[in-house]
Amino acid sequence: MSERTSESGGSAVTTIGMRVDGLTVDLHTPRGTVRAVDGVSFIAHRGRTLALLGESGCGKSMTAQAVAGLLEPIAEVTHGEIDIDGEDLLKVSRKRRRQLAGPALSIVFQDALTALNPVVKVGVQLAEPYRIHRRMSAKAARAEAIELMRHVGIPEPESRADSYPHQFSGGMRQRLLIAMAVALSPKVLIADEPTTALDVTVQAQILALLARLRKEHDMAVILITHDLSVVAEEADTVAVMYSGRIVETGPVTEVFEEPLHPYTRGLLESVPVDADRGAHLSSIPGSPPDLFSIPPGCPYQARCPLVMDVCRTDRPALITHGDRAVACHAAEGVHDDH
Amino acid sequence: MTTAQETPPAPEASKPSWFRMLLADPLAFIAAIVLLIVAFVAVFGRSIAGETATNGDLALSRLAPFSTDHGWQYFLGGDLLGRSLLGRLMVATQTTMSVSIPVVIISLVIGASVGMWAGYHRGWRETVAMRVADVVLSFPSLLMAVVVLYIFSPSIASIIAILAVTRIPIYLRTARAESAELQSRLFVDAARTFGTPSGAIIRRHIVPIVLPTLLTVATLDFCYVMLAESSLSFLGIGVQPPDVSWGLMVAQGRDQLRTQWWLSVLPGLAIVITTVSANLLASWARIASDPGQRWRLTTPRRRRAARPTIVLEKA
Amino acid sequence: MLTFLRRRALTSLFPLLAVVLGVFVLARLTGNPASLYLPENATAEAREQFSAANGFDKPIWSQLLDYFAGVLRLDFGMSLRTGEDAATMALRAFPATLQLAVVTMILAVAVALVVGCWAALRPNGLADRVSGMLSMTAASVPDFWLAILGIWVFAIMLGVLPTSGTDAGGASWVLPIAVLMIRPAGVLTQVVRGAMISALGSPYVKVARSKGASEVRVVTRHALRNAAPPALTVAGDLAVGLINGAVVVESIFGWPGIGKLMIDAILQRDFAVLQAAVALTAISIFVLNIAIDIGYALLDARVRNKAGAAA
Amino acid sequence: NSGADGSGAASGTLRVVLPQEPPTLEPCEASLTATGVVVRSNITEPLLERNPTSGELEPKLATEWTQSTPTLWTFKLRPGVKFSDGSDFTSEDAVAAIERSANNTTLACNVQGYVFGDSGKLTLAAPDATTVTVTTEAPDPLLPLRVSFIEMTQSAISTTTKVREPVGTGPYKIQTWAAGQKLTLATWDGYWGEKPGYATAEYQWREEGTVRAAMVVNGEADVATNLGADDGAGDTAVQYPNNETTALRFTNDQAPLNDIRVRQAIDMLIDRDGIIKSLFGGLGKPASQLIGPGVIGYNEALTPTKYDPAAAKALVDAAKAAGVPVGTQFRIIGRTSQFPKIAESIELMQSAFAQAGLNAKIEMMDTAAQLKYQLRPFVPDAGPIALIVMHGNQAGDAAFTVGQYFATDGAQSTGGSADLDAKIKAAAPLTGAARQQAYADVFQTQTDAVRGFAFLANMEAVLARAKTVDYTPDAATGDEMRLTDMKPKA
Amino acid sequence: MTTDLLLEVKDVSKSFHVPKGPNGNDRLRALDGIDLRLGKGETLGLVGESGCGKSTLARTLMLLERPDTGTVRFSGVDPFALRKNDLQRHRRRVQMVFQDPYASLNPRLTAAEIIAEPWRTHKDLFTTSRDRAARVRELLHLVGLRPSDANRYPQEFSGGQRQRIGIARALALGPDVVICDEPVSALDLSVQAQVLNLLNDLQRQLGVSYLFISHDLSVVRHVADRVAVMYLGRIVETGTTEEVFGHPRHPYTKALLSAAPTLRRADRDKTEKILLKGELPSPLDPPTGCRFRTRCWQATDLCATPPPASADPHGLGHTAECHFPLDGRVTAAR
Ligand SMILES: Nc1ncnc2c1ncn2[C@@H]1O[C@H](COP(=O)(O)OP(=O)(O)OP(=O)(O)O)[C@@H](O)[C@H]1O
Ligand SMILES: Nc1ncnc2c1ncn2[C@@H]1O[C@H](COP(=O)(O)OP(=O)(O)OP(=O)(O)O)[C@@H](O)[C@H]1O
Ligand SMILES: [Mg+2]
Ligand SMILES: [Mg+2]
Ligand code: NI
Repeated sequence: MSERTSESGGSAVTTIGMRVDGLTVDLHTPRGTVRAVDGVSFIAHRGRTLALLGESGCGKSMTAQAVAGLLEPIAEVTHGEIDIDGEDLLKVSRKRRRQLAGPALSIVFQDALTALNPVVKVGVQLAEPYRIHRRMSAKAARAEAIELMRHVGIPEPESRADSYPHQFSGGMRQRLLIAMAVALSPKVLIADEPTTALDVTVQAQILALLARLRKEHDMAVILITHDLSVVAEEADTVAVMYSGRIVETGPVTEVFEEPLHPYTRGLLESVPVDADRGAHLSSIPGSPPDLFSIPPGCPYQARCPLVMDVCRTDRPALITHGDRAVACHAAEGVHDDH
Repeated sequence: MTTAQETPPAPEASKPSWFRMLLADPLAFIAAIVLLIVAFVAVFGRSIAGETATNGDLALSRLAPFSTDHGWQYFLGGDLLGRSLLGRLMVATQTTMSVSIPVVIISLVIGASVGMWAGYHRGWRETVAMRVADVVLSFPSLLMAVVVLYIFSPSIASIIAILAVTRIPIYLRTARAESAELQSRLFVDAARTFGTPSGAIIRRHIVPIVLPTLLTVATLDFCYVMLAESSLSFLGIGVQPPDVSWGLMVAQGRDQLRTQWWLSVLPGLAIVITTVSANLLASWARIASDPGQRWRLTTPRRRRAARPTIVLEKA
Repeated sequence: MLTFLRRRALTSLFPLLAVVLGVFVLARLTGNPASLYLPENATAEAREQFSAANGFDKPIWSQLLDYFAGVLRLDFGMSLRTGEDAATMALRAFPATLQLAVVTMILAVAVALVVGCWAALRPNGLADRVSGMLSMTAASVPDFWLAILGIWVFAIMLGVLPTSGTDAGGASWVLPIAVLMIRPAGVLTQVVRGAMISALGSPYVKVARSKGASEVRVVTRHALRNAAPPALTVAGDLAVGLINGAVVVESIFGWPGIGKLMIDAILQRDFAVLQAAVALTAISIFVLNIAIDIGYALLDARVRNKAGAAA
Repeated sequence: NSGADGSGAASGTLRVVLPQEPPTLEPCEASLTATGVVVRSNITEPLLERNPTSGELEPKLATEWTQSTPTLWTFKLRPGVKFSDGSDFTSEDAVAAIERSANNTTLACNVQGYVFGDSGKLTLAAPDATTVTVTTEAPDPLLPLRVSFIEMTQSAISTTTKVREPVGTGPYKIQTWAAGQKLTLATWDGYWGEKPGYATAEYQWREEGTVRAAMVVNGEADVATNLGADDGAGDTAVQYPNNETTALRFTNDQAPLNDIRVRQAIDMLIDRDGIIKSLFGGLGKPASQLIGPGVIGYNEALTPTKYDPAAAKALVDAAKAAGVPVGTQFRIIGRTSQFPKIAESIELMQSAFAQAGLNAKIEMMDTAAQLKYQLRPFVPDAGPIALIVMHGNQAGDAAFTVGQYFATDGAQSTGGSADLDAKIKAAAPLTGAARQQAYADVFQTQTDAVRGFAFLANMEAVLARAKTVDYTPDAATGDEMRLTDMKPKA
Repeated sequence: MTTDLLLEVKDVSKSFHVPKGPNGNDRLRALDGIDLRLGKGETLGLVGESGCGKSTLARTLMLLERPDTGTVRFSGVDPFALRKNDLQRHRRRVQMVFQDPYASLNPRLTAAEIIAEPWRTHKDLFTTSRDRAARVRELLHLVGLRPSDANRYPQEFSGGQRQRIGIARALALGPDVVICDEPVSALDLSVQAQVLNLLNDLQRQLGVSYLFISHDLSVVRHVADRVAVMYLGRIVETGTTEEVFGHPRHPYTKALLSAAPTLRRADRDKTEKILLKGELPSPLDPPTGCRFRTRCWQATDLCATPPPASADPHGLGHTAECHFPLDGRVTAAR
């Protein structure tokens, strides 16, 4: 891929926000060391949304935390490169890493209630990025924080700045978290399931907010979710993860219209559709493999309707084809047709 | 019909074994050995120690330690009555344990049952139980000790009774807090929907979950009880001779601290070593039984001291 | 907040009364103090006279009524032993213990915070292990023994501190406080360490790190305040426990406090003094509990809002 | 205040550390050790006082006293004596003081019961400013001795409540009393007698003997009393007899203690020399009777029983053969910290008893609980008991011992016999050598025929004394520590 | 539709005592005059935003909460009036599947013990342990688990498998009605389909009725015969699934439908999303009159007065509580 790339349909030229290459995370668990993220690579363009899609436990959050440098001690990044503006986040000094946290890269967590410090006023929490990175006075930072709150649509920000997180509703809390993350106009924003805990009406508000901020700040947004519909509506490109690996990537419209990987296809088919009420849904049998007993070959082999002998022995590589890429032995033929 | 699940069962064999996890923490391993020795001595000490532990020879009064001239029993020296200190320590182990263990068990059982009952039912039962616990906690336990020892004659049973009463609130509070939380859990609600009576719910669902926490508290409390018993001895209302406990030995030997230091230092050391071992083992058990913490015992040592964040330094 | 305090005060009033009542009844179970206060060969009439003079001959409920009637007039009765007003004696002894307890707790908390945080930053690291062992040992040494050892080492062998008493200024505080604080400091260190470890693992700490906050900032601004409540609870219990510890330290160091007054009153069956002293400590425990609740509320706004909730 | 430099004496302050704070300084409570040791002869003074060494009564505020009739005693007061507030000491004051201490039952002073308990009401008069007459209901040869226990106070002093801080005629007056911390006495100019060696005296109190000793060793105090041998007074230690005798008192009517062979055996099983040497660190002498030498009535002929386990075993076996249930359990009751190493001493005895086939159980109690066993009315149905008693005869006359401990109905007696009661009664009115002889006989009879006691030791204690102080403790030091006897060393 | 009425809920209200809110109010009205009916073999879907009272209603039906006012009748009997044996017999008829498959199973019990737990209270159902073991095996098979799973602990199962255990437990007493409180919202898409299929199959086999609670519109649409939409403790719209989804009459229902993301971007691009203003009001002080008026785009002053009783203009059992009910055709017009 080139430094500059053109969007599938349009002609707009976009800048690369972040490039992740071969990211591998090992977990040192009591039962032994396992690979939770296995050679994940993707590129996030500024002003665009990249969706990381996958079922619970497939390693989405682990990837996000590895990128943000927030892994638990149990986890260790063993390979990979995370490149933002020519700097490899995994190689820079601890101090430099801190300097980049905020202006270059920031993250929004799934559970807004626990991600906000329960005992610190939200105004103070929102002011922190300015205090840390711009060394502003408490007063000036507070003013910025209030501006920020207004920016994300919190009514009466002056008085609400002195409230505590529990005094906000779930949607408001999520707005606060997002506000904190975009405070320093980061180049890359990782949003780890920002709406999973929210109601549909609130989810719609938050997603709209994210989209607005993305445009205003020209951020590369990495949206982590397991909701196909959200991906369909919000993302430009999608990377489908399964068992710690990316099994398929591509522009959302194309991937959803014509999924190449049987897993993606399975997922799309299990969505209940209005038409056939009460009908048998087609579902993916079984559940994802335990990290400790990932079979050799393709991790999806046990659930795959197209499983072949080669799937049990050889691990399919992620093969790029134009905008899209897929890791499946059975899809290789499809690729050729494509 | 829907398809049966294909997931292979979790490999049992790869679950970390307790013994391996114990080996992984050398301090806890040593602590376990120490406690085993203490337990052994508590059971068999009296017979091993022999005559010299109970019948002294005034000629050997205040014999200095670390010499085997008078037999191994006198390796740690002799006390004022010329009894072997080592033997006394061994005999005292039994008394010390037969005070502290029953205290811990009694207060655990009473405190835990009341606490779980109060926490499960909430409402006035909870309020009353907590206020009673407050009363016991703000009561001068020494007064209680004097009263009990006045009304009943001073005996190990009375000491156990006093100490147990003063420790009940500790378990009561913990058990209440945990069961108040558990009673709102869904699986308890589920049991309610079958019409299960509250006693059965507490037995089946609350007890098994609260117990591990309570046992950890109990281990830590063990240390407190030994100290409290020695404080009672300091005031002269603890274990009564000819019974002997570590606490009593420390208390009686304090006058000789400057001349025959071993009379109080060695039993004091016994208390410290035992309680530190119990604490070490308890904190190990807490980690080992918590799936979220277990990695500390199973990850290679090199990684354990790592910072909570993974930040790779410039090579 | 105010309704909360009022509520808390009301629910705590019951234990307060129960303690005073309990002490009254229990004390009387320890027998008539006539033989302690009358000469060895006092006659039966003298004994009866003594009992009547002090009201010990009345049924216990009537004694109790008299007592509470007195308490309402702030009259706690006379000391059998010194003939002084019992409340005066208790109030006179109280400040010494209070000062000792306050300084002890402040120092213990300070030590625990520093050591606990330090240990929590690298769980299972060398610092953690060493401080863990030390704090466990500290928590398991008998205090009276430590007191005598301290006198021997620091006063006699090294000659740097006075053996006891209160008149050598700051130096007289060193040993009593060191002895008193060692157990609370040990226990608290462990609590702070545990609470800090869990606070440091929570999502908001991750968020703070993701904002580029330094370790110091993460610990002081974010983790510590969240780790404080459990430490506060335990510190409260330990402070209550200091009353018991004070007995030993006060009698060894000749510190004129309420712990010593109380144990003397118990041993001398000086009921009025005992009751006054217990009432005073119960009130201070009551105040302490409320202070802890206020501390909770200050530390954590969630508690403030829950304030009015049913207990 | 002088700290660790030990220059207390030079500044004219004597620092004394006591085991406990005086609960009150009320003079009529001076027979309480904690009060008397501070008050007596320092703040207030009696009319006359007993020389602890010679046993003779010596003049103090009275210059002479005579028994005008068998029931009338006349005391001549020292002229020119003033109270520390400047007022004169007159016969009216003396009458009021004696009346208050000896006759006043509302106040129930300790002295009243202790010294005057069995001597009926006194009738007092003050014929002139320097004369006091005392009329007794029955002839009382001991009246002057009894009066020596009464501290003189002002006539204006309350007769209904006790005073905490009295005004007396002694060399010192109370300067400050910071309750719980320190009591300071200061000399005053108008004292009638010899000027004391120190301008001020400071009392402090520490419960632990080791701490008291450490304070003297460390230069924080000049004198510390009531130390044990192990308390570490080092070269500041001075040994002194403290007037106390320890013993086991038997309930003579309860099996197995109702058999005199068993009681004799117990007596033989006490290793007095061993206890004194190994436990008391050499402090004390084996005792043969309940009083020490120097007290009127002390029987020189009695000797401490020899430790003889074999003979004791033989006695026990003999008793057993005669059908005595020697295996029945009896209790050894002791009072916690009554004297140093009491628990260890009892333990040693108990183990010796066990080896001889007796079954003893140790019970240590606090003072209040133990007193129920020591004083009448005794705990009913308490079973066989060997109670550890410690008796101090401060008055120096056996009358103060035998009536209480040996008479069948004595306040602290659980034995006795009709014969012994008669002898005790007969001895009371006697004087001089006859008195000595009669009481010596009482002790002999008690030991031979009744044996309600097994005596342990005439106790001694250690006093720590800074090098700068010149003072020799005597038998009375524990009860009455005269500051005037203490002088700075040159 | 409701030929054989099994469950009837009339005007049920429930409020909780809570800490005082900003307005000094300490009664939280979780349910406010709920009316519901459930027929035999029918599935009633209940949708609504978080906190609107869905679980409270479920818990009330399970007798875990006692309503303040109103009546609940199962086959004409008020279960709250039942005592002892009658009550136990009633409990067998109504069972519940819980929202959270992780929290609703005791981690210390094996799957078999969990499924057999109801019989420890209802001892007369299976008297011998052999019978019980056999029935546990049957139930395991019924919900698509293997007999060998019987002795495994909940944490050894995946979320979907756990939910199957929960369902098996609910079936252990042979109920007529199963109340499913968000049975699939904690599950992944691929697993969700498995569980929905299972519930569907069971209904066909056993003829049970479901009260199916969910906040996921597509799921409700898939399983329910009739739908009730709940907002702030009230049912604002009911009707057959086709009616409600096809022609929503309450503005809230419409907003809900429009806010839900769909897979078909093509559809989406045509219809504009209705982005509601503001948040769900606090149930501590709900708006007067129509509860939705604070967020409704067509609210007028009239809406501050209580909304009219549900009207059913087309006689299709499609009711909505609104002053200005939307015409079914409005959707197409927009
Ligand atoms: N502390 C841990 N110990 C053991 N395994 C862990 C730990 N933390 C995460 N894992 C495992 O790592 C894998 C990846 O987890 P991750 O949190 O990235 O999943 P996710 O895709 O974000 O899932 P979700 O959608 O549920 O958030 C999971 O299989 C999880 O079980
Ligand atoms: N025991 C209780 N005490 C106080 N308030 C309660 C209690 N139970 C529920 N509530 C409140 O009642 C309201 C309705 O709660 P309920 O759990 O029924 O909502 P729900 O619709 O099930 O929400 P969700 O979709 O989040 O499960 C909420 O505001 C909740 O806070
Ligand atoms: Mg995640
Ligand atoms: Mg719910
Ligand atoms: Ni099927």
